[in-house]
Amino acid sequence: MFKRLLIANRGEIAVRVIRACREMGIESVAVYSDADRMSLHTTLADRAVRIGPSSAAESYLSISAIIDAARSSGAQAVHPGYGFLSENQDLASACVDAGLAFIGPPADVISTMGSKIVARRIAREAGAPVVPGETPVDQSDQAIAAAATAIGFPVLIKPSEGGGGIGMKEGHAAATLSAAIAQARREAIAAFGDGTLYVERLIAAPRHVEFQVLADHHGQVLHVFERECSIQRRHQKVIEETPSTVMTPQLRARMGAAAVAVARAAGYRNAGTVEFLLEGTGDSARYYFLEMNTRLQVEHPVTEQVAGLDLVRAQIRIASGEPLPWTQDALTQRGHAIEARVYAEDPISHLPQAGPLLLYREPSMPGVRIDSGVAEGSKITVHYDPLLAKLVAWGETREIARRRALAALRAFPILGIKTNIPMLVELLQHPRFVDGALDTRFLDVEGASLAARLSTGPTPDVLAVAAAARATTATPAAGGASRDIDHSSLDPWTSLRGVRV
Amino acid sequence: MFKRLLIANRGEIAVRVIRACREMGIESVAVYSDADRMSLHTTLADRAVRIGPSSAAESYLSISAIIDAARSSGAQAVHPGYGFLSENQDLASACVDAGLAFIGPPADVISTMGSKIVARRIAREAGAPVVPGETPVDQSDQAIAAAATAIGFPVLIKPSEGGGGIGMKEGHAAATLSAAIAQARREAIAAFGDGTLYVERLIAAPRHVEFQVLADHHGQVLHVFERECSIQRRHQKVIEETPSTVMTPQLRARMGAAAVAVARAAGYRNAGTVEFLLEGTGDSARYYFLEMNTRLQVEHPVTEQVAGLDLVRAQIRIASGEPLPWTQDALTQRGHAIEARVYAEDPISHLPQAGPLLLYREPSMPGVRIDSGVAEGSKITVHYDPLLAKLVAWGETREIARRRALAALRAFPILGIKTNIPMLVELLQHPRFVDGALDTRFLDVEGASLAARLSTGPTPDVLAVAAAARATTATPAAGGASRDIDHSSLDPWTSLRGVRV
Amino acid sequence: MTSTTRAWIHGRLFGACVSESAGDRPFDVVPLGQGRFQLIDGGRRRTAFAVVAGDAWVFLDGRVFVVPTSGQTTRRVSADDATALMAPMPATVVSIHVAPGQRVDRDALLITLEAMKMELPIKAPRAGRVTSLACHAGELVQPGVRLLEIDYGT
Amino acid sequence: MTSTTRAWIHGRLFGACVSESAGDRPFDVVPLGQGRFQLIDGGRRRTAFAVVAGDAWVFLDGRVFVVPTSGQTTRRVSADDATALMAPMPATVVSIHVAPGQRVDRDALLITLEAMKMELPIKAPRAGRVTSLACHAGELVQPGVRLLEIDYGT
Repeated sequence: MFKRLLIANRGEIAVRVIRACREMGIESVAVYSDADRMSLHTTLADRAVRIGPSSAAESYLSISAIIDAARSSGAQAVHPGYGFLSENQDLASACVDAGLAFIGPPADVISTMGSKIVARRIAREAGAPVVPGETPVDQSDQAIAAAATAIGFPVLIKPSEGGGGIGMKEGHAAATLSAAIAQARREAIAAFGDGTLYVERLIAAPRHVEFQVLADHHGQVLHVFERECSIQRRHQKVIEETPSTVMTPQLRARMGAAAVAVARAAGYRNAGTVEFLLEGTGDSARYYFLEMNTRLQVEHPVTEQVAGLDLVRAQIRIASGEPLPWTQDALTQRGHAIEARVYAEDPISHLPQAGPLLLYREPSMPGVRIDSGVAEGSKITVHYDPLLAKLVAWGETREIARRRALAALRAFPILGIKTNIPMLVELLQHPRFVDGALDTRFLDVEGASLAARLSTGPTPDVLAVAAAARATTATPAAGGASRDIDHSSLDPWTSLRGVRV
Repeated sequence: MFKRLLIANRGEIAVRVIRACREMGIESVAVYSDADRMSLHTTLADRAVRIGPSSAAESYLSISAIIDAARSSGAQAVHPGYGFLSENQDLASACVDAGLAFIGPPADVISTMGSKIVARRIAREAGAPVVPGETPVDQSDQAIAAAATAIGFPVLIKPSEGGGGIGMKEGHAAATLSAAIAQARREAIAAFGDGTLYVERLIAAPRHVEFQVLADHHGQVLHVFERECSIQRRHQKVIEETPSTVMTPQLRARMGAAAVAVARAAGYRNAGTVEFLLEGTGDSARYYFLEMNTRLQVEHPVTEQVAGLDLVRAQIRIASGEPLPWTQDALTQRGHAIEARVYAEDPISHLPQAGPLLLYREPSMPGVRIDSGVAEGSKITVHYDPLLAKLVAWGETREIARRRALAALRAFPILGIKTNIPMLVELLQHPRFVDGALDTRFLDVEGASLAARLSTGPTPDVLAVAAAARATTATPAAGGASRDIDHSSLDPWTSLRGVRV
Repeated sequence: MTSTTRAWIHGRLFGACVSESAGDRPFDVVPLGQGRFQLIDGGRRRTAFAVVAGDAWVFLDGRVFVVPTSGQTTRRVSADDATALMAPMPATVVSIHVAPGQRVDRDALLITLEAMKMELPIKAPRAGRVTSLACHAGELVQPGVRLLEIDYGT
Repeated sequence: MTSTTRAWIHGRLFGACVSESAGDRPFDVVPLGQGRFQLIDGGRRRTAFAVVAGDAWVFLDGRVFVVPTSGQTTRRVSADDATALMAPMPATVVSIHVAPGQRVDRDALLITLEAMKMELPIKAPRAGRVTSLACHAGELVQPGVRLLEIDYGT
């Protein structure tokens, strides 16, 4: 096992890996930019190395800075976390060149699965269904319309080289397709300098269901069940859960086997996730391979809570050459877990927020786990993504987990910057969420009604608390102890002393 | 299901029940003495009723005050927690008389199992072994010696009416027994006004292993596996865990069946615990019924973490008349859980401590659960027992759980009063604990060496932090934010400005 | 309708004008230290959290409110004409889509900012004419500073 | 041997005399707010917690130390002759086992107190003669107040 491990990341995932190292007796080395000089992950690690200025491009995205830090600190392994360089094959290669273990798949597998086209081919050859589609060789409007008709309407027309939803147009009939083709082509040229279009079947209201896989260096590949991540806004996941409310044992077995087959075909190692779109319900639901994420997912804790294992520990053990300690049959699901991502963002406008956490108190209650990268007094900056913490509630049933998540969010005060907690509280009570009737358009459809519920102003009880805070606290901004009333600061409240009401 | 439930207790267990109520949609009613006017349990409940002055005898031990509070608040059920009136049959009767559901067994069962002699008889008749022993009718020295010889040496001679270890004497051979008999008789008369002696076989180095049982009102009785609680000081448990390190599937099945048989024979309802002494290891280990606790145990969370269910929720559901939602075969154990009790006590002298929690920060990390009755700023008083919090670590294996508990205790700062955390940290690293080589005399034998490891003074690193605290914090006592240095308060540290070293 | 919200705080009764109807019983608010407050409303108890940093931030039942020092009106969540033309947070100007003198419709895209890996569009709150620009592409802009001026009257 | 412990605090170097050997490199102590401190010792980082309430309380690696204001000696854990005759906490006097004038051996039980459901024995730290009693059975006594006087010289 490694003696010292460097974490090439920041925030909650760096803290998560540091904690795993501590439990395993491995010394942890954090890296930090100037903005993170005293951030939680920097202060919690056993050692820490500065890797550059605040800009991510010059710090957390700098392969040379990461490798230098690993060398100078005497680390034997590098954990990339998620985001940043976690799916960058050059970091994986550079680690190997420097004699460091990269905690993830080999560089060529990252490269292979990073190409959507190659990944799709591998999946199809491994027997995993993909969304029917093609890039017509003949890119004339007629040929594209013919391809659409062959695939079957409705279809999605999108730039072949694209991503992020840009230039994606729906087509619902051959007769009305030419406008969509023209617009998609125009946007493809504008955004990517290439007007080549791809046509695929439009899955109207799919669920996002992904399978966690683990592969060791001894030939064992297994899956650790599914996660449903249909609640997302612009491809940013907000709520994840496991099991999926539409999963059946038979469907799970088929999809799990498909995920394992894809990982095997790709020569996968370590932890990864095979994402599917799921259409329909029950044993006959159709699933389509979407892509493979060659790293730990943000939402890995729901799997850990329900499967009763530690994925980060498993990653480190796999990377050190140990065989997986489980067989597929030994893995079981127990209960239900729901993760709510707490973002520093306005709950209505969804604009990211920066500022100090004047008050930040994590709820502590049975069945609730908080993975966080901040503490009271932390300053949230504009430099990195706005994820503050992940609240994971486990329960014997989905309904218990849901109520527990709700109770925990209502006991998770964060003041000083706005967070999406008020939106999460409404979301967890939405009738469709309660029923588990989810699809990836949930927030597109329901977002406005959720926001409307948040647009009311402070009620009298809130004003009473505000007045009490003003009246009693000398330095409340720092969460200090209450003091005697400063009678000079009672404005705007008027003393009604002697007036009984 | 109940609409409103009163919790006849305080501290962490009251908080635990309030949280369960909140998740179940039941309104919670706290009761409080004057000392607890703004304690955590009082402030967290939906409603709260004052039941008397700070003295427990006039508040938490007053049946009439509890019943009055339940009546005036419109509660439909009373949860007694543990300690206080939880095993008092008069509270159970008074609840029934007042038309309130008592969340526990019927009054007559409390009474029956509260008598050690009757409980022992019920256990024996139900087929559960008891420690061989008797109260000789002829109380002459000769008859007692004969009884001891018949039982088999070593024996324990103790007052028939006694308790709490008073007047207990060991006897190792018939020839040397008369001095022990005389001394035990003298102490029995002095302490209880009755010199009648009881002779039983001395179990030299037993483990304390108890089984959780659940019984509904529809005839189902099941057990939720064992807890080992051998780490105790003067019958006060300090560390509990499940599974027990000596348990085998075969032994568990036998002991579990014995626990269920005792509960059935007693007409038991709701959650209870059957305590055994365990002698030896492996399938052939011998177990002896000790007593039955007719209430929730302090250490119930280790069972919850490993069995994946909620015992407080189960208690409330049983009391409301619902059948148990599980069968014995559906219950499974997963992983290992260790509970460390955090007491307000000097870690060396074990004297209970009173004072303010100037700083109190619960660790938050995967696999760690904190059940607590206090918050930063709480004042610990002399009126009640010194349990502050329970730290429960779960892991895939015992070793992972142990390391996790250790990491969590090292990240659980409590300042302002002394706690036993430093002792727990040493205990969890003791080679015998690491090996699971436990018995109920563990702390008697190892306590001194643990204390010796704590008697060293502050090291230079600690002094450096103390100096920094003095130099930087205006109101650190309240955990306030750091301020600029107050240069007038730097004593005793001398500024070495300009001196590079 | 303007009425008075009343609360007992440290044994003294306080009142404040609020622009909605309040109950006829005062709240009891007990400071518990560390920014925790017990709010008692009739028999019902809740725990709130609050800090004062210029405005008062209050957390209650999973909602957060920013109560301005004036106390009598609450901060609007929707942007008004002035704040609509400011960066909501420190951000980088990616591109400017208008020029001085240009007429713009309501919701026209004026400026694109980037912060925290997200693009933030600055749109015209109402129709008008751009009179001046106060930023340039690539500039790091701070919240509270107007990025451009629009004359809505013409 | 007396030596100096040194630490960088807020960019200034401080030193204190301690009665054991200290390393030859100063610690770097960075206040993080809310009583949290980063302690950097060579390359190794640890998080400590501390508050000052007269004495400084410090939590580090699961141990707690009370560093008195004088800073140069640490509070002894074992009771000295004076504090041995005081209640360690507010407590009720259950019984008094000695009378003025009585000679007592070392460890003789003098007074039994009760607090938090536990009996607390007050024992003689050394042999001596009881000169006076300053409490009576049933009295609630406070810490820091001598319960009786013993003359150890006779």
